[in-house]
Amino acid sequence: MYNDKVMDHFFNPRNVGELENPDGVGQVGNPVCGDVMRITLRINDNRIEDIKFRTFGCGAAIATSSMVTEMVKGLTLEEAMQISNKEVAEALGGLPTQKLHCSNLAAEAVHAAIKDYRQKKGLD
Amino acid sequence: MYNDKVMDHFFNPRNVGELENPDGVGQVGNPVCGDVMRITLRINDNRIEDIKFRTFGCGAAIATSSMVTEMVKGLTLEEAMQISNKEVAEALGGLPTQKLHCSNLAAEAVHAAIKDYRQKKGLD
Amino acid sequence: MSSQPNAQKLVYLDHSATTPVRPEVLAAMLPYFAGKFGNPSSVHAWGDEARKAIDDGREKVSSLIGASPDEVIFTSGGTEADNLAIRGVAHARKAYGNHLITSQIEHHAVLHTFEALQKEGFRVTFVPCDKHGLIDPDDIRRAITKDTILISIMHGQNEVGTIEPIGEIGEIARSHGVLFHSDAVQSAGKVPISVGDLNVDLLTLSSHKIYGPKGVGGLFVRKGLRLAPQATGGAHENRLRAGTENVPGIVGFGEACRLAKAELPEESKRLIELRDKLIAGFLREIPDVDLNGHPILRLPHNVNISVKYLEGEAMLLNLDRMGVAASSGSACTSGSLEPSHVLLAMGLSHETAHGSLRFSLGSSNTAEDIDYVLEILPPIVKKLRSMSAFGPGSSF
Amino acid sequence: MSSQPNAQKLVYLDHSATTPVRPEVLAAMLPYFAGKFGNPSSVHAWGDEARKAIDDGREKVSSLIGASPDEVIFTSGGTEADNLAIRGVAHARKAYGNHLITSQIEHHAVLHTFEALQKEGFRVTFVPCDKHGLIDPDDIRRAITKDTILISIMHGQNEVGTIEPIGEIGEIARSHGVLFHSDAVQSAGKVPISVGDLNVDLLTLSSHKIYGPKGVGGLFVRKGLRLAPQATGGAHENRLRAGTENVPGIVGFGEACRLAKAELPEESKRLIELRDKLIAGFLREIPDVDLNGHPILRLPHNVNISVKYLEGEAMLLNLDRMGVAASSGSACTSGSLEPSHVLLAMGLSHETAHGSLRFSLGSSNTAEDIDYVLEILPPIVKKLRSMSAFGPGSSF
Ligand SMILES: Cc1ncc(COP(=O)(O)O)c(C=O)c1O
Ligand SMILES: Cc1ncc(COP(=O)(O)O)c(C=O)c1O
Repeated sequence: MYNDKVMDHFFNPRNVGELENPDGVGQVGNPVCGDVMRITLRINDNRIEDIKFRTFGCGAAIATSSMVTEMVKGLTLEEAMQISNKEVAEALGGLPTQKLHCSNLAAEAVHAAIKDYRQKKGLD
Repeated sequence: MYNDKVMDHFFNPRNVGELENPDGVGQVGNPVCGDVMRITLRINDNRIEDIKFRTFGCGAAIATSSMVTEMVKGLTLEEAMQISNKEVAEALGGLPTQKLHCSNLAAEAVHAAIKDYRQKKGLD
Repeated sequence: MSSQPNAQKLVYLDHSATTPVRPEVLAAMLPYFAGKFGNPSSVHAWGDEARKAIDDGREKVSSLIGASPDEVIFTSGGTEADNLAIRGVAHARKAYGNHLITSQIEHHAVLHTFEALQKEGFRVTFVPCDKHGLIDPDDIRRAITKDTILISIMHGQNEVGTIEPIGEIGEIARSHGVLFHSDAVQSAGKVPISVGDLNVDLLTLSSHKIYGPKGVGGLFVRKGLRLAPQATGGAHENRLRAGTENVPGIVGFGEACRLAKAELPEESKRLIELRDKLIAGFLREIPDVDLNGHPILRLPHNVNISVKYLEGEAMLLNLDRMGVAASSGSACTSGSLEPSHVLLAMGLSHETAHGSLRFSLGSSNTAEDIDYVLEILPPIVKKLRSMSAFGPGSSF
Repeated sequence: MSSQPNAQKLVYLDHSATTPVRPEVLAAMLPYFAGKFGNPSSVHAWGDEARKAIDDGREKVSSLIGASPDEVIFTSGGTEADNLAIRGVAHARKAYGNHLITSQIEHHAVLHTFEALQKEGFRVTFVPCDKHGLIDPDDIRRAITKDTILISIMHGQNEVGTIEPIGEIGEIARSHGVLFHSDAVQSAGKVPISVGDLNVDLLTLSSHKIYGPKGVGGLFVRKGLRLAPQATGGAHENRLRAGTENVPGIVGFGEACRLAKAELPEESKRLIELRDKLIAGFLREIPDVDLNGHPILRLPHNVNISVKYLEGEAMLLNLDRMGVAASSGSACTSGSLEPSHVLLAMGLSHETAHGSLRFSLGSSNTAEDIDYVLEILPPIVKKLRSMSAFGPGSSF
């Protein structure tokens, strides 16, 4: 069902966990659909210095979460806001059609965490 | 489909043909349904002395024709009139259900030949 | 095959009824019964393996008819595919019209399905055929009304072998914006078929007629066409046909299609030679015999004759005793009262229709088989005619 | 089975999805692919042989459920049998009433068929179940009106294994003069079934769930009961189901039934032991796990658990990598959005339903298989929970 890259990120997920005292926290998804992702960020100098995720969900949900953490680490907040769910799926070499909707929310979780950071800082 | 006795009468039919100058002729059936039987009789002293059949039809039609000629040969006309299609089928050890209707008319052909004889003689 | 005491030879000439599974096909199927037995819907290695197998089968089946794999739906056979195509279109598009067109000489799977739709309130035109079993595209054109939503005309006639002008009818259907289904159960693998050239929207296939296993068939459904599913349940076959997929069956069907495609040009030439030898022999050796079906536009494997003054089953039983398998259009072989609706539509009398025999050739048949049949049928006919109530002189 | 690099062992625990064909069954089928390949409708030796084979299959299938052979109709599988039973009764008897009763926890083949009938204008009552998946016969009794023409309640629930009180419901149906159908796809061959004792009028069976081939199923239709056929065509299967019979499939199904019947008492005892060992092990080894389904009224081969804070597919993928095949009630495995309608009907939250796993046991499983699963699942759960957004403390 999944390609090797997805399987690699699923079985060896990068940046799993939760940062202590994070600068931003984003949670998206809906337990009804079976996919919830929580991203915690450490921001330094307008860049994502560190990022961790925790995900309740299927293989695609976990793999996209892992993938997005690799993609945005080191980016400026503006750059990270440009990354879309679609690009995450592409970076993984594609996902099965039925997984493109509810299981592919990782970029949104990052965006939510950045918004949370900006809100807390009064930047929004 | 057919039992051995039916097959025997079909492959080795008794009394096939047509009597010359018969005392009675009976033809029943309908070419539309695929079964037509013609019986010719020689009557002597109110008894069936000889009988022959010709049949256009399926295995059951030919086997019942052959069977009935054996059953009625030597019988009085009254006795022969008592023989039913059902008894012919029973004498053959049974026929497949779908063959019990149109293909099982041999007794009727005998009755028709007897009636023909009686009519010609002015007995009816 | 149970032994036939009087047979010097066993000659199977009923390939239009069914065919043996080819050794290559059985070999392809075997791993999927016990080793690779997974359910294609399952999320594990057994399931993946089964899913790949049916994807591969779909690829091979679609390739036989020039379709793309996602245009093929697997069913349990030709009958189910015919039902799904016809009921599926009628039910999905009844808002657009309630008129349907088919012919008088379709297989019962098509004919009885249209009759069932008549009872539901659809209006159905059954176009006739000529004495060779050929349908006139102009009859179809004239039958089309603004309410017409479906035309269904078979590709190759199963009893008399006539090949219908499907390409022409397809153009007419297309130009009138009417969906077009064709039952190609008897033609597929025997004559080249391209769903593109034929302008068909739906096409029926059956595995067991082309040396694949029984219990599996296929329906070509042109991309974008929506059907009302007839069996509901799980989300199998693009939600068009619920039920756990017959994985070994689909694998076998695929392999049968692949082989049929590869061998078609040579095999059809070979069958045509045998066919014509058999037809010429019958006409030469047996008096009062007619060929049924079209003399030229004819399936390579079909021979159908009427043997006057005789009924079909009686001949079949005699042939069977001599080891020869054939079939007949007589009512007696089907348990109904009327003989073949196809022969009657072609204008044959009931008596003559009752006396029809079909010999359908296949891969195992040789010239010796033909010689054997030509040797044994004439005396059978002679013997049965000697006991028939009819004859050249009769009121028949 | 494709190799699983990390697996020390291959353990198939998805027998409710499908089973391998038993060697004895395959052996019984093999002669019917290429040697004895005739069409049962044909009038010749090949046809006779095939006819005898399906008669023999019918005898064996009917014997498993205490029916007489002429009460069994062969279909392409459980789904088609469910459709034929339910649509067949609804369409044949709509003059007598338009109310139908079923449950909320039926298989999709039943549930979606009732939903299709709703769209046709029938009124359908979907009775609920309790937290163990058990249906209350009193709910059925109360749902019956003078317009009720059919009740359909499954025998053994396919996801959670609960065995429903079919005998009691059958009595209620009988006493109200309402026809009663039961889907026994998961129960047949696993627990004794007698159509006489159960008072059912229609009962669905599927071959591939009991070590028979895919592509064949059966419907018990009580003598004298008339159904509207759903596929029209040739006069096969007592005119109830058109299409050339899947002869090897029917032979295999028959043999599978014969073996299931002979081995049932011992095999079900063995499975119950393994089942209870697996359930006890899960509850002991993994925190925050619940058993789904009835603790006692339970199919011998079914284990279903909810693993809190986790989603099913993620666990399945990990199990698969370790060579273990199971299934899940999570929506993610089915491509829909909602998790199992059965678990939701039992009152589970969406999150908990997403985290359900089904292990269905079968003939190949041993105590060592159970030990292996009990060894590998706890660390998988631990690992996945360590990355889950939820946990004992979460707002979950
Ligand atoms: C033209 C045609 N259509 C449909 C069918 C039915 O196919 P199946 O036997 O696979 O149901 C047949 C064969 O009986 C056929 O010859
Ligand atoms: C309870 C139940 N009914 C019906 C079916 C459908 O049977 P089949 O797969 O033979 O179509 C299944 C299996 O998927 C089942 O478990």
